[in-house]
Amino acid sequence: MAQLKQEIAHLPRFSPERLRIEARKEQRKARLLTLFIYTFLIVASLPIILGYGWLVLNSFSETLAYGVLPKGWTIKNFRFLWELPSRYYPDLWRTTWNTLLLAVGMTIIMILVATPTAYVISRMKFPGRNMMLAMTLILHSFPGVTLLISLYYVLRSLGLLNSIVGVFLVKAGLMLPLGIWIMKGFFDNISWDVEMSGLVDGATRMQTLYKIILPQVKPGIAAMAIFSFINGWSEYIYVITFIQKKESWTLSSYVNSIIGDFQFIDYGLLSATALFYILPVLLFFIFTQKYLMTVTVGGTKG
Amino acid sequence: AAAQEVITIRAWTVGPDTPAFYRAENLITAAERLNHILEVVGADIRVEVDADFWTDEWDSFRRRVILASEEGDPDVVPDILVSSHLDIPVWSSSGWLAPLDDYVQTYWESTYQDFFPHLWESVSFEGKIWGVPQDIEVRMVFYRKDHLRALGWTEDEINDLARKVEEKEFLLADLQALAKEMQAAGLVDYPIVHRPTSGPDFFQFVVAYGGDYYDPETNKLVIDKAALEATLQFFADNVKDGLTPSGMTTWPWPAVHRAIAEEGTAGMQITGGMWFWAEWQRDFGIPEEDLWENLTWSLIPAGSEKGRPNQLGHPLAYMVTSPSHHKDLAFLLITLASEVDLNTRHSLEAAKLAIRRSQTAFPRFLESEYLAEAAKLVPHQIFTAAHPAAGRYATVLHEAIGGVETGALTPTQAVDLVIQRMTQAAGDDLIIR
Amino acid sequence: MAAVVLKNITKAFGSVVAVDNISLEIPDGQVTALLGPSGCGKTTTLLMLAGIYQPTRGEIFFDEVMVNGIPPKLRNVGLVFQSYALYPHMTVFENIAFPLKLKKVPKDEIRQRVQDIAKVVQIDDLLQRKPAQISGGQQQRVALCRALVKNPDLLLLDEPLSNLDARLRIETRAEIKRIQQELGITTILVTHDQVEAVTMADQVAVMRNGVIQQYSSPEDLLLKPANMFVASFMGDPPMNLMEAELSSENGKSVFRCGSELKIPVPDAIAAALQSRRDREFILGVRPENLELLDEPHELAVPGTVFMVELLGRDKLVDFRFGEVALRALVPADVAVSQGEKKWIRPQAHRIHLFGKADRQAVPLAG
Amino acid sequence: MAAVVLKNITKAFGSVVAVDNISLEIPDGQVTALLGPSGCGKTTTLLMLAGIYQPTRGEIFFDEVMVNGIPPKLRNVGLVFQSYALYPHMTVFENIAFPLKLKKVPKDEIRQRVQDIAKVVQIDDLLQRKPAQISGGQQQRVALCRALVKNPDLLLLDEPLSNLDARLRIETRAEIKRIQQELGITTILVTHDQVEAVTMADQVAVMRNGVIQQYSSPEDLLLKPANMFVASFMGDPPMNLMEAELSSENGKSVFRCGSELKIPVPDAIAAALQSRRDREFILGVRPENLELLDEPHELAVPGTVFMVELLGRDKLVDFRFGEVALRALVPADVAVSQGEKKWIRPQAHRIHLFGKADRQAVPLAG
Amino acid sequence: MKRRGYGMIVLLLLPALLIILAFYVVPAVLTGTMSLTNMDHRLSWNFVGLDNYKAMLQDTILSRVFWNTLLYVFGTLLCFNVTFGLLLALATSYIAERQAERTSMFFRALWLLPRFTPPIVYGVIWLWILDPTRNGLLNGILNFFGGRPVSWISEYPMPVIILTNGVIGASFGMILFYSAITSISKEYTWAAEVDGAGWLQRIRYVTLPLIRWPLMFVTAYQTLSLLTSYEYILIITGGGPFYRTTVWSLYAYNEAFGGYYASYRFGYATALTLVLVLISMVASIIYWRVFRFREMMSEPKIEVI
Ligand SMILES: Nc1ncnc2c1ncn2[C@@H]1O[C@H](COP(=O)(O)OP(=O)(O)OP(=O)(O)O)[C@@H](O)[C@H]1O
Ligand SMILES: Nc1ncnc2c1ncn2[C@@H]1O[C@H](COP(=O)(O)OP(=O)(O)OP(=O)(O)O)[C@@H](O)[C@H]1O
Ligand SMILES: [Mg+2]
Ligand SMILES: [Mg+2]
Repeated sequence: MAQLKQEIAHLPRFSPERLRIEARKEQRKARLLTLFIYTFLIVASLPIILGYGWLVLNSFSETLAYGVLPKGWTIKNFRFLWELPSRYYPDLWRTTWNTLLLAVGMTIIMILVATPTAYVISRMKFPGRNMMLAMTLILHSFPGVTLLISLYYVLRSLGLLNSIVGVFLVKAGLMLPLGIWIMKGFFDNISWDVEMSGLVDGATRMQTLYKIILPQVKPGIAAMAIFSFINGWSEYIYVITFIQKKESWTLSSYVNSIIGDFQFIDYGLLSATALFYILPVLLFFIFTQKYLMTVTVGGTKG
Repeated sequence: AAAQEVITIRAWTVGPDTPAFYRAENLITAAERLNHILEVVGADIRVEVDADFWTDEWDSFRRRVILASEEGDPDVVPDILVSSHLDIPVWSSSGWLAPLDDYVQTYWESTYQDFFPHLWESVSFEGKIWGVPQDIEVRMVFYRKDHLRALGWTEDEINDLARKVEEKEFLLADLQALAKEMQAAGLVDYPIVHRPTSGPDFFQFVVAYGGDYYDPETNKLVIDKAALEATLQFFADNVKDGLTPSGMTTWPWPAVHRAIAEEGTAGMQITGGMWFWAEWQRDFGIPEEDLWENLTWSLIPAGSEKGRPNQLGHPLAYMVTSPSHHKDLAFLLITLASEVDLNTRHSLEAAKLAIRRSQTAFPRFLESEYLAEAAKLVPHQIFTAAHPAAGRYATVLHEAIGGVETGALTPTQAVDLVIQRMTQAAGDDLIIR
Repeated sequence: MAAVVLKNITKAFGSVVAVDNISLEIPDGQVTALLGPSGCGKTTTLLMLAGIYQPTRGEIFFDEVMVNGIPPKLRNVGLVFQSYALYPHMTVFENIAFPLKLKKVPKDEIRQRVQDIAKVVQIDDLLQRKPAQISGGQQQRVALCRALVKNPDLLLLDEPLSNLDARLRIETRAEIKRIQQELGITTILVTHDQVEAVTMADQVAVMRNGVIQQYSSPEDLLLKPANMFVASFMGDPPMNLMEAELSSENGKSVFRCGSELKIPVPDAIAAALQSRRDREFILGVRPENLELLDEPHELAVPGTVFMVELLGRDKLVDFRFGEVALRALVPADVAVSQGEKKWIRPQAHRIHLFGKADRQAVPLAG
Repeated sequence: MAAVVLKNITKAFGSVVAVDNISLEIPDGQVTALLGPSGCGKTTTLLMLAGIYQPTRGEIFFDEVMVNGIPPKLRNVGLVFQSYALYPHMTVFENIAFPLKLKKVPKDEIRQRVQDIAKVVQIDDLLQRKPAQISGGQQQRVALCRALVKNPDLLLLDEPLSNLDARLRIETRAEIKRIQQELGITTILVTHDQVEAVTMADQVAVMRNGVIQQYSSPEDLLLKPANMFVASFMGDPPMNLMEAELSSENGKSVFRCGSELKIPVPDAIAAALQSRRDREFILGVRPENLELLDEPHELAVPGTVFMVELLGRDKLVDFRFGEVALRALVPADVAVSQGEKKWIRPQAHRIHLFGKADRQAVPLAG
Repeated sequence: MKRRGYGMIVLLLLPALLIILAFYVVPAVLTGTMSLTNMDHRLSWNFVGLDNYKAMLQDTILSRVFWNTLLYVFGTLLCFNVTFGLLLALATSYIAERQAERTSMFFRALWLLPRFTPPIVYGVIWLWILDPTRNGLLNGILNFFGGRPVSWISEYPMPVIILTNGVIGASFGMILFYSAITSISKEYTWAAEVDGAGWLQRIRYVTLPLIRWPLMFVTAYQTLSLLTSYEYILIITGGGPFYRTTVWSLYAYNEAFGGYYASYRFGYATALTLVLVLISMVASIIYWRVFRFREMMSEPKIEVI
């Protein structure tokens, strides 16, 4: 103790002068850091800002001079909202409806499948529990898109070709690993005491799941819903592969068709369609993003 | 009117170039005409066409056809398909198409005898006709006239270029020399550009260097090592001399079009297609006068004494699927859609050649100076091989060109690559010489 | 109400033995406390009684019925967690009503019963709030209501007071005690706080490392600790404990504690030890059982005051004898100050001795 | 070391005023406690001193230097959180070494200093463990080491003992006190536990709703509470408080408390109240200041024992007079049982009176 | 009792098991079988034994593709999906901490935008930015300053696909890291400040170690995602120039469907796919072990079912 006292005796002591100088230095450092961070964010985001800015400008202008500068304001690029680009396009609203069906269907399947699975993995005791989680990671290593042909055969034998249902089932299957990880993270964070309370209060395990656990993982379900909705909304390759009827098209096929074999360069129409396509998810996101920012992958903290 | 039975004929057609939409539209018009006749004769059936016009990519169109055909569901498989004649060997040998000889025979006198005879070759496979030629085009070289003028060429000299090419007075080496002049004069960024994507066009250079890619006798693909290497050397040299950008195979299509047609930052497009004329007007909004003012074209020049100048045609054809319940009607519609006036409006809109003799005398066709001019190249037409692996061959050749252009491969190595890949793909159906 | 019996209960989690072969008989209608330091297996025992954990070995009986394997919902126990474990998404009303809802009690009756029980603990004006909107003390009462509303046969309380501040703790202690007495529910109270155990329970089981150390009335825990652990665990401030060697000096028996302290042995104790062979013990005496005298006394030890600490209404007086410390607790108004010389006399019948090897209490007459 | 002065400090979070215009002078080298119920603004005050929160209004001085706006890293304070906030991914050694590492102290010196300080609190054999692998008490000492190792000018302790069990609490209390005294560091201790405040601090500031109620020595808090809140908050068991009307009966002054209790007024108090106009007060007397007599006495009130509760070494004896309860605390060995009749006598100089309206202490002579 | 309990587990797992069976197990078996055939556009099952695997050994392009894949996967992962995602999360949480919650949200939404955008549109945006003529953004800017247009895609093919994929990939890490960072107990932050840590030191010594689970998860999960992704490469470079950006999955895709005249070598393509599955599975097992993901599983406390 005495030694300790001696040791600390020669350390620099509290001095107003030093304090003031250092405080000023710290303040300058803090201001620089803030400046640096904003600069970083803005510079790093430039491609996105410019790219999407171009998209917006394009959609409201007649042409772009030098491909960059918009000339002549117009809303004619949005004419697809009230007329078909040609008679070979399916109805826009029907296509939109199909897209919605796909995205919502996939979201629902994800919730119905990933939630109970994650619950079991997170909170039930049974042999092979670790295996299950390991397996979800391994499942993710299946390159879904290159299994295209096999999936085609599977859907064919299930009689699900040419239906949105088939597509969203496949999509949900491929997103399952992510859904399980996200939901597991949320289930992990629920207090065991609360679930035990439910049991003691006379609930079965199933009842605790419905009445006590699920209401508490709503943010998780919301987060997962956002992920799957967005994923389903922008799906292209499965739609175009498993759905041959144009009536069952979704917006992605619509946009692809407008862009064509990269030979079509009506950027105005393209941008307008793309905007129309992005807007719903963007709105959806803005209203739900607070849930997205609560996603954890679980595990005990620390 | 009495109770009518309405028969729906479904057709899948493909652009993907948007001006080609009459491939679908003509069927619809044909149905209207047919219905008119049916009404006049008091028949109690009517025909309705449910037509699809694909503007997404070729590969997704083909995938769609293949998967639908494999599924074989008559509710999904269309009655009529429009696709490349190259698909005929593949699809017919899979049993997805109906042979059309009898039908063609039926309407021979009224219609089909009028078709240019050589077109039937392109739609035949193993002795049967599987398709009705729908259009045909010319693939040639486009030159910027303004640059030629800037190099001091007179109008006469410019107008004489096509002839010089045809008569082998202007070879690929001269084309390279011309490119270097443009380059030196600072007129262009890159004097020579070509299509970025794979396509049959590149076989033209093999022919230009005196080689061959297909042996119709044995129905086998041919790899002519010397001509192939010369072709690859040509592309390699262009890049080495800075005439072609080394990443040409990664350019987006619109950039190529703009460079040659709109801005003139390129001097020559050596894998041009005559239908570009339509796209440039319709999609890029360039007035036709400007095109006339700035562009001229020729055959692909010969590369060597042995070689020959040429242009390639890649016919598209109407096909009837084998599961179709209404093959007769489908074919009737195809026949009606191939009427001179209908096919001509397609030719005009999409800038394609005539497929019928009488078309060339058809007033509206004659009105088009462009079509008339382009049609002059027809005698030098070559076709893509009618072999199931021909598509693969085109892809491999394009790869090899990409390889030499980026410097990843020497022309010799590239030839080896082509041989290796084609041996894998075609097996015994390959002659290497 | 139910009498509960645990027979040779062991609970192991993998290689960790949380509860080690314990047997207990818990009488009907009384409060029994499980007392012990953190990690000693109290909660584990409780959760076995609730049916959440299955014992690894042994049997649990409710009123002579073996309940091993019977799921919690059939056991009719009420459980209050240390964390309260209120359902965060339900209002206070819904929380309390939950067990009744599961039993399909009619709505009107639920409302009536919830309101009645809420009135008892004075939270009837909070029923529409969510748990996050009420204070810790109120949450505690909600948890209690939820456990009581279904008329459980057995009430289990897991450290029910540890989250409350001193004042609330005292009030709630009385409250629980009152309700328990009124309803006469068999109650098991888990705590690490000896004051809580002693004031609330009719009998206390002291646990350590999964083993029961002593099971007796609160008084006996203080007055007759069965072993050194219980002796040291009970009492605040803690008992003075030191190694002591019985020897004799000038014909008198003394305990030699370290090099500087010699405590005279009262005759009764000397007599009781006569029959024992071992001479080395642990001697324990509680600070409140040390009297401070101003004058010498036959059974007293002289010492100089090392430090004085005021503990509310008492004073803790610290003496040092070499490495051995003796602390005495005296009323705050006793005048004593640092450096002063005092005579310290342990109350004879409050001296505890433990075997040096086995640390078990040495029986002393009386 | 530093003397700390808070001048009219206010801290508001949005519309919530957590700390409301407080002023304090904290002397150099001493221990000052901030005591108050949950949510009264203690932690907020502490965090302002550490520099983590900026005061909304007012100024903080360290040794006459205004430190508002100076970031925590320059203030050289040591802070021990209630939850300890040990970095879970670092070993004990790394936790303690962290502040030194940030100061770029050479490695050898770091090792030396960490070992020295760890030895002081006896955790030198735990240095390689992770926080999750040591007990709460040990974690607490690690947190203390981390705060002390950089030789802070000011040591801030936020409820440092609340997570410990009774026994550990007592030991750690002594430990902290000893270290503080030896190093002479100005220390501010935040607690809601009055025993902790009273035993450890040289002076105590009692807070409530962000306002300081009384700032004085621990003795004065108990003996001279400034208002009713302090009186009721301090002391365990809590002070008996009841409305009392000064009136006279048979020529003697009495306090009428409710309908059934009349407490005779000692003369000194009667004299002190003479000058006041108001007759209604709150009367307070601590349970330990009520004597139980077996016989009548002039200043005693007769009553029947309603309930007896054993609190360790004391007994709490509960009397009821209608709606008014009186609790007396007597040593455990005093014989008293339910239903017995006793005379209760408040110690005259331990009676507290508060104005009925303002709840401020009424000055009584002495 | 026990049996009834497992019944519930089976019931809850059933949907997932069915989906896994239908969309993973069966296709995997089919793919395995298909890889033993020379299936082409005719979709007929002609068994040719291990020919496809032998062909793979002779495929001279494949080694190039393999190295491309490694470069692409780890380049994108390390530069963007983890590192850049982390930087974004740190930067936006720094801003949010300083009462600019809305600005922070704006940037986060901005970075999620590419993820919401249909791939083709996203591709078109980049094709515009990188256009080799003056009509592109970059070349337009270069031109403004008098530079010659650069053919970005062919000159820097690998950086281009890493960048374009990374801009999308970063948002996944950003979301997970951001929520992990904001859920770190404030007391650790305060303790570090009092201990004398600046922002960077706090990140280095406190934040990063505390978000190690998300860091490891994103690393593992995104490795696998990248191994199997090719969509954006297909759109932006098509795998060129001359295979310089062809990754394994794109190669398999091209063998099956790609090109002006698709190859339709389904037998060979599925054999390639299967090898990719094996590679990814090995990767996922390695990650599972090395990152000790097992420790993310805490033992369930309730023993009744
Ligand atoms: N689910 C579990 N898995 C493994 N070990 C456990 C588990 N639950 C408890 N333990 C261990 O068993 C022992 C007893 O735990 P228990 O929770 O019963 O203690 P406790 O007496 O309630 O302690 P506290 O006062 O800290 O709540 C401890 O060592 C604990 O680490
Ligand atoms: N960041 C904050 N935002 C809003 N209100 C706050 C914040 N921090 C504290 N408060 C409020 O300020 C008041 C004082 O809080 P503080 O944490 O200082 O209390 P405390 O005395 O430390 O209480 P405890 O004993 O519960 O720790 C409380 O009402 C609290 O709800
Ligand atoms: Mg416990
Ligand atoms: Mg606090």
